[in-house]
Amino acid sequence: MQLEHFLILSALLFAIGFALVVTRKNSIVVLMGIELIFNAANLNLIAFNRYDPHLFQGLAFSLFVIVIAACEVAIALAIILNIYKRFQTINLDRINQMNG
Amino acid sequence: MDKNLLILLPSLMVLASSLSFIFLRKHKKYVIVSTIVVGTGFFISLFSSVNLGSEASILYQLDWIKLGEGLHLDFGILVDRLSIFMCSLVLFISFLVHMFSTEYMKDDPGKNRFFALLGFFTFSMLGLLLSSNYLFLFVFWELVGFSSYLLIGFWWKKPSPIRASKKAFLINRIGDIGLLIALMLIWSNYGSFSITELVDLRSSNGFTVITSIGICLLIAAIGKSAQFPLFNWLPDAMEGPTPVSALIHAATMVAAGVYLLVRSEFLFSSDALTAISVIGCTTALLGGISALSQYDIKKILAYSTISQLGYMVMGVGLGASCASSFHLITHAFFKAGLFLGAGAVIHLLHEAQKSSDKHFDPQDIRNMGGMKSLDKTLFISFMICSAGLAGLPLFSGFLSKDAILSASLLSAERFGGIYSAISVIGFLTALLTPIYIGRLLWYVFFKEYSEKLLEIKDKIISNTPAIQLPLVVLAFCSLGIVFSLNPIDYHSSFFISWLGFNMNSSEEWHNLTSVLSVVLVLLGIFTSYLIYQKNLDAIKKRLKASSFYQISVNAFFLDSLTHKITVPGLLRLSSGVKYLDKRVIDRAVDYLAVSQVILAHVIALVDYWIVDGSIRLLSYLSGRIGKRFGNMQSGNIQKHIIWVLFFTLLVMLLLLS
Amino acid sequence: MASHYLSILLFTPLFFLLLVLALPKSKVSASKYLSLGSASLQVVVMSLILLGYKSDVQSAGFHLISEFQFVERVSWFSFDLGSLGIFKVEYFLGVDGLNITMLLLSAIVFLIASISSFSIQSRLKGYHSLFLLLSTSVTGSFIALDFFLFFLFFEFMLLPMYFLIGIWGGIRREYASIKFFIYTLAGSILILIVMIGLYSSAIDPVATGVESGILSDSKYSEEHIGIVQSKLFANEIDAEHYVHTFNMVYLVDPGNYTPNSLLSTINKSFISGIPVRLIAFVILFIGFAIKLPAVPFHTWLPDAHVEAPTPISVVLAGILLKVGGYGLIRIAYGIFPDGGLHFSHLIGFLGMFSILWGAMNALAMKDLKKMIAYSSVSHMGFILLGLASLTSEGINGTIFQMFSHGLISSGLFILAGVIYDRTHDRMISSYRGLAEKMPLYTTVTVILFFAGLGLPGFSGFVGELLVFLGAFKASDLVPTWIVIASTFGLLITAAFFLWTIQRMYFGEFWIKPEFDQNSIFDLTKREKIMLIPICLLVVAFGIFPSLLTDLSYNSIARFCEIILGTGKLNLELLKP
Amino acid sequence: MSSMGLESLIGYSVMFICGISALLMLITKNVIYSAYALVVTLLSIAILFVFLGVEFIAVVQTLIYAGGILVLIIFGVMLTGKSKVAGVFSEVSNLGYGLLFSISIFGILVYIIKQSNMETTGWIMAASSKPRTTLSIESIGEQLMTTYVLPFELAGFLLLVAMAGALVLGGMAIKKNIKDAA
Amino acid sequence: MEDVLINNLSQIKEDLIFILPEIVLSLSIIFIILLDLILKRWYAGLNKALLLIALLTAGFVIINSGFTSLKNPVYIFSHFIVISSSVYRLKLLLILLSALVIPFIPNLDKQKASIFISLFIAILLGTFFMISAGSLLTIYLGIEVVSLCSYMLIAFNTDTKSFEASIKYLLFGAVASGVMLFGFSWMYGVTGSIYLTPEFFTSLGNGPSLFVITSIVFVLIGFLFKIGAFPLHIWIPDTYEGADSSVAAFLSIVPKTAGLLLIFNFLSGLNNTGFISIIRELLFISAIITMLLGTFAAIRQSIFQRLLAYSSIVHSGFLLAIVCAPSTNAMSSVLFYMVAYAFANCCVFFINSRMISQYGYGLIEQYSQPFSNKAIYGIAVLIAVVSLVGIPPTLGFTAKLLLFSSLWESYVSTSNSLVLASFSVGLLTAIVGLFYYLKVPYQIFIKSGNHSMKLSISYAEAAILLIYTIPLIVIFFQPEWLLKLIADI
Repeated sequence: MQLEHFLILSALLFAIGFALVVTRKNSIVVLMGIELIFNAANLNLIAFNRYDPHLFQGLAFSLFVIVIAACEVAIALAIILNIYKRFQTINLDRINQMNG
Repeated sequence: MDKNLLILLPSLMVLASSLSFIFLRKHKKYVIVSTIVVGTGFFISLFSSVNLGSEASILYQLDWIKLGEGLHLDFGILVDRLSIFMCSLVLFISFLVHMFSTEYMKDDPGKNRFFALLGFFTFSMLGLLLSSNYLFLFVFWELVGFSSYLLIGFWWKKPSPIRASKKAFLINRIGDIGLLIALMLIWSNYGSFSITELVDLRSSNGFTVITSIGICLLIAAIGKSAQFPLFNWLPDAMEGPTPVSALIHAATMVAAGVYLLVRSEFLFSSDALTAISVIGCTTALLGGISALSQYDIKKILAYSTISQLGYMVMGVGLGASCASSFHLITHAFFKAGLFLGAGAVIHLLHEAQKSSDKHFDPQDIRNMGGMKSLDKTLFISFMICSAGLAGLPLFSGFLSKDAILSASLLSAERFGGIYSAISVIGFLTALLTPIYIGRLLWYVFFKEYSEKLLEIKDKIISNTPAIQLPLVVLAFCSLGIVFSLNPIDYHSSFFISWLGFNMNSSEEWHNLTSVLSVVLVLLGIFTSYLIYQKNLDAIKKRLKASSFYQISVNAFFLDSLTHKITVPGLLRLSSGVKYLDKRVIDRAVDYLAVSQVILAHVIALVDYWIVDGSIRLLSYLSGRIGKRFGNMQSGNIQKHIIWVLFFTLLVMLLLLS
Repeated sequence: MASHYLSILLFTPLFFLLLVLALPKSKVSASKYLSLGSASLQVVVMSLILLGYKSDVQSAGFHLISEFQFVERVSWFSFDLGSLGIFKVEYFLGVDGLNITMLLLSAIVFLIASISSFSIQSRLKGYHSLFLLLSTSVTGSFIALDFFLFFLFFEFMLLPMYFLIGIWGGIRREYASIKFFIYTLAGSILILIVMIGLYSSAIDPVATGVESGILSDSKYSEEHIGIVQSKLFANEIDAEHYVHTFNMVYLVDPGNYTPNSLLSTINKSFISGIPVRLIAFVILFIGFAIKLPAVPFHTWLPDAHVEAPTPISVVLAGILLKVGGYGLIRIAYGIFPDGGLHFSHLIGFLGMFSILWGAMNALAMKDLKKMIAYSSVSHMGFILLGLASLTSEGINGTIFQMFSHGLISSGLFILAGVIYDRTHDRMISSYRGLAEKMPLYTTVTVILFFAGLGLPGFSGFVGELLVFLGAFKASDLVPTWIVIASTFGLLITAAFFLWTIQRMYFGEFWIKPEFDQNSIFDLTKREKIMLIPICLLVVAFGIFPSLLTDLSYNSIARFCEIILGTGKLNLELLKP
Repeated sequence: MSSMGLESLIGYSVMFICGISALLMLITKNVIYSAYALVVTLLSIAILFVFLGVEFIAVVQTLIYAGGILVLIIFGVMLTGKSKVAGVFSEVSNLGYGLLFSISIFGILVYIIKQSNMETTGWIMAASSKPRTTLSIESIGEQLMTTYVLPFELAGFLLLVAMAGALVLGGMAIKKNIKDAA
Repeated sequence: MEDVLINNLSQIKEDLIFILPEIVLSLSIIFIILLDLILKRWYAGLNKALLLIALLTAGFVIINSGFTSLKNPVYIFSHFIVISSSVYRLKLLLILLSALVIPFIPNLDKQKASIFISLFIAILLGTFFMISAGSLLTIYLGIEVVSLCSYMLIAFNTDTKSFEASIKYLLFGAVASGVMLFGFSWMYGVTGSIYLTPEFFTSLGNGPSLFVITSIVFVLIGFLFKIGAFPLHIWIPDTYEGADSSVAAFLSIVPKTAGLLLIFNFLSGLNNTGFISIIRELLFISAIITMLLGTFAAIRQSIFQRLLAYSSIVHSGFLLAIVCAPSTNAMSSVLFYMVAYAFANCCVFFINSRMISQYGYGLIEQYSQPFSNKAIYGIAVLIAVVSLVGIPPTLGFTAKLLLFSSLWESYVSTSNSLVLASFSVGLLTAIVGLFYYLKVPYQIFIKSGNHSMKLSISYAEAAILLIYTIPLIVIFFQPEWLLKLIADI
């Protein structure tokens, strides 16, 4: 398993994550896309970590990334819930009071 | 104390009296004071001229503006015989006009303003004459124009005087610009404005400079002295009160241009002189022809003034500035006399109209006739002045015109070419002069009463001494004997020798001229007589009976000729020129003014739409751009991310390539 | 040396401003008297300054600090920029022949404007506070000799003006005020660019000498400066020891520029082939030309004038525009003589163009005030023309023209205000034959109109004459045809003034039927108090111009000498 | 090396599954399907982590992501998907530009990765030659509490604040809900 | 083994003293949350007091620590944090800037209030880590702390717009930080290290160029997001509009300053690599477009807070240009500018918050209504706005002068045409900026509406306005005071 293949897979996940973020109207799916992007980065970190003499920098980094992703999702969902209460939708196109 | 200081006195007195009217607005009767002041001024001036040496001297060389070491603009007074004589002349005529006006304007509500302005004008004119340098000459030159503007527009409630005054000022302004450019040329080439210094300096510069200075000075004179092609303000300026016309538009202001040319004689190159004489003779001819067909008494005189001024300018161009100044002086007297006479006529009719409650145009000669019996003094003095104008021997006009014409013949002999043509035109004009003045006289004095006049004839009362005295004095001054002991030979004129001019001695030309001009004048008078008599059979006989016309009876065979060729031709030519003047030159000026206003509007539009518009376009565009960016800011977060992606891609593609 | 007249002059309005602000609500109407008091006090101080002012060659100023008069020079603030050296701002005031007349003019104009301000009825406190602020900033920009200080005052004119037009103005005041603001801000930003370039390029030789140990104390002497400059030229002074300065007097001397800076004459720096110094000149020129205003940067002026209340029009035309002219002389030309010489054709052309363009526009205007505003544009063209000539006559004419235009245009705008106060209509076509009902008004109008068209005997003539003489003389700098073309401006100017007189003042009395016929009455006492002194001054300076020129001709002669000298030298050096 | 071969075979198939399930997320419009596809992706990434020798992270990934986050997400879908169809299915927009840019960014990234050939660069080359050490859970713990104590504390602190905030925010939503119901 | 551990732990104990301010802030957060749990009711103004106390304590700790006179940088917590005297001063400055926002922190209900100020402090804490970061991980954590807390902070507004703003901000921010993270991971791949040591940058410089540049670009996307520069500026208007005035003011000042410092540090790290010039160029282009975009979009805004958002975009662009321009005093002029900007901006935001609290929303034209104390508000707005435009005699002018000077200097030394371009665009935007900045003074002074409304002003509020405006004028006349403070950083 070459490093390159991990990198390419991560690039794929990155691109798909982007595509999801951009094309999906449902904010939860957008959130999933963002998670894909984070995972892409994580995959990179771990893939490079394999060569790290201490085997730790990438690992630690990815650990924190996972933690922060969790925080992010929690906050996002809290906000989305509020939005849903107010707008009765989580379609991003409809959440558009401010314009200009 | 230098007794030359006396010279300053009149001008200061005049200025003071003029300004004092600001405070005397309520006290209208004090206007007589200003007459007295001007009269005293005249005597002072005359007195100081008596002791004057022949050398020019400069008084009061003062720094007006200091611009650095050795760089200053001065104020100074030049005293020589010419200037002092001119001063006396101006004061004299001004005095007479003042006197005349006390009566003529006695009922006008703006009487003090009138006298204040007259005084101010006289002051400016004196300043112009006494200035030792071109700068102050220019200053007073403009002030003269300014006071003339105010005087023409004296009756400001009527639209036509105001329009005329504006026209006069603007056209004068063109001449002023010429003078200003001349000033700049002089300053940049010589670094001095002083007339006396320039005499020494002038040779230090090239021919072109001199010529351009000359041309610019000519332009100045064209504007001020109503020369071709800028002469049509002068007839319009007759909208002003008649005394003003007499003072300004006959004797003094219009002569300022000639004075400028005479003063600057040393600055003219031969090319400039040719230009001057061409302009002069053209003006003389056109003015003369135009005068033929006018009906407004003042306009006839105005055109005649233009014609005579043309003579003077021509004289300068022919190198006979002496003759020109001579003509200037004689013309001043007889033309002032004529104008005041015309004023007297108008005044008579006007007063009569007032008392009889009939109204017609008191300036139209067709409404007159038979006036000779109404006011004898007026008639006689008017006749004398007319004779002066026509150039009858024994009258002043003969002497001066003779001088100019003989100079033209001399030049024609010397240089030939264009000068011959100039000479011919000069003589032709001499022929025209008696024709139009004869016509005027006939209409005003000899013709039977016009219907309109008949209605108010009884109301006409003879003029008061305040009006008659100036007329008589001026008529006296139009006699040749006043200027020359030998009233048919200008060489013996004490005036010329006193002024120190060096008259070209050309005896044979002089004789020829004298003969020719006498012939021409007589021919002219006769023609005039024939024309106007034949036209109106009813009064022909009465005219024939008059002794004055008997001398031309034997020229009767010319009658048919005149009728068939000369008269229609002349009339057609006259109306042609009039048409040309009205339709082309005058219109051209009008069109120029109109087109300037149109151009101004176009420019204003350009200013609004293009200069300012580009700024507004910019602000509009920036608003639009803002809108476009705002649309990008649609609030749609995913579109934004696409944008981010797009730009990231762009950067990366850039990096890849 | 110890006199603080200039500071007093500068801070008088500020002091009165405090008084205005302290007025209780019930006494607000007293603020106009405070404005008047401030202006009168300024006139008094100004007369004291004139009494002590020396106009001999030894006090010509311009490029020597020692020759300035009433100098006040205190270090304001400075900071160390490490390897770049120190940057120093001074509170530096002084008077020489180039600004004394402008100072006098500003005192007169503000006095007149403060009397005119009596007609303001609403929001008095605000109005007078802003008015006093304006007074300070105008005065300040004339006497500041430190570029930073100058710029401070120069910029600070904008805000009071903006509000004075915007709040107390006419119907389209909002548009006019913002336009005024944007234009002039654009101008001052351009000036700011050059200011930044200048201070980073030039040094204070004395302070640098002290800083780098070449001089022992800050005693000023020509010789010492020469030493420092030669060391600077030889690059023997470390950059850390540079004391960068905004001092305009030092900026004049090319020896004070650090050899490697962009604006140095010996460091051949170019932007797309054009020497940076010339570019800087152009930027500076445009900056001031907007203020002046010269065509094509003038379109803010008619709008601003038309909408501004009368006293503000008076200040605007009377003195604010002159700041632009003064800036051109002292700063644009003074600091970049090379640019002035290099572009003299263009500037002369612009001057001519302004003269004709402004006059033509004035001819087409239907609004009296707009016509006067465009006549201002036309008259300001003379300033450029005179300046381009770089002759003693031309510059004297420029300064005289500024002064005389200040008086005349103040008067003209008051005249426009008089009729506007009566009927609230400024259209020329709304009136005819005003002379009948308003003889004195007409008289004053005729006097000022003729003064405006440059009739001898009035001050307008002297300025124009000198400008023409100078411009024509300098045929190597200003082509002759430009001058001759400019003379036709006189004709057009005469045309629109006379035409206006004909249409508005003469003829049978008639006004638009919708006006109250009784509203037309002759000048009130207050209007007379403003107008008659203006007329008298205009005539006095027209007859005795040396009253004014004597104050400044030595400085101007010095100015021309230096500008021509260094300008030619610099141009040689700048050649690629 | 057969075990290596087998290992890589499994590894590549996991990669393949990972990619396919990620693509599936893109293809399906059903939010629930997407969520499940995401689970598969995340789990396969966890497996890849095992292959890369960091079992600890694999466990964390499984627990936090596949367990925690996904439960949260599905919970969110359920809570907000009341309106039956509309909530469960996600609408699609910007498909053209989105896909175009995503594909091109993928292409570019792949190109760059291919171009730069990371395995031959600097430290990776050096590290490849050295024998690999394994990392015990113990040492991970120790490192986290010593070397990485600052980030660790910071992350913990962040968790605290985030949770408190999320709690209040979520509480606001629920309160509002109650108010609406009342 | 044990020894190493003990050694490590004692090292940590020693290092703790260096992050005393951070500890103070964290403890104060915990204290506030606890206080919330203990107290039965929350007193109005308590949150302001608490925040002030927290900030004062932190500031006090910094001043008393004596570390402001540290000679050399100190690497603590195994190089995760770099501490130097300038970092301390910066922290002090950030505390000062945050304190400016205190007067208009809204009075919320009990629970919300405590979290609100906790988040506030947390953001400040995050910026501390951002500016003292010694590794990629610290940067990442710092940025995330700031971001996550900002997302929540924005949601703490009564307005319904706030959640919309919050979710947009969150999604956008998450993508940006994901991209940045991706960039970090690649950087780690190139260098094998997450510590920002000189070796890190050297090996970055020696890595495969495309790979490295892509990673840098990705990282910069995260940074640019933080300061709100093109093309990552788009969240700003919506966010500011939806957020409470205090939050918007805070976000426009503190995280932005930290972000700029981060970019500056990052660029100075990259300075010796071969990529610096291309990165600079990219940033310059970004800066130029940011300025233009912000300016032109600001012109047509009708909501004051949104307008201020665009204005902050313009300022970001301008500051970005300075940060990129190589000049000796770039950073000090940026900080000077930030101080000027903070005072003016807070003043404007404060007045707007007063307006919103009275009127519900903050349309610009609302200011034309006649309200009592209009003159006081008007003059305060005017001074602030004049300072924002950069017209003397206000601090904004001096700040702008310094910025333009350093741009000029940079142009003189590099002759880079992009510097010149950003110089001119900066000038242009300064002029056009008038169009929108003057809108409010224009409405207040020149327009006159007809709906009278009450907008009272207490002495305290007047005093606050004085606090905001007086320095703007006084420091203009004595800039040395502020310059001395900043020049050492």
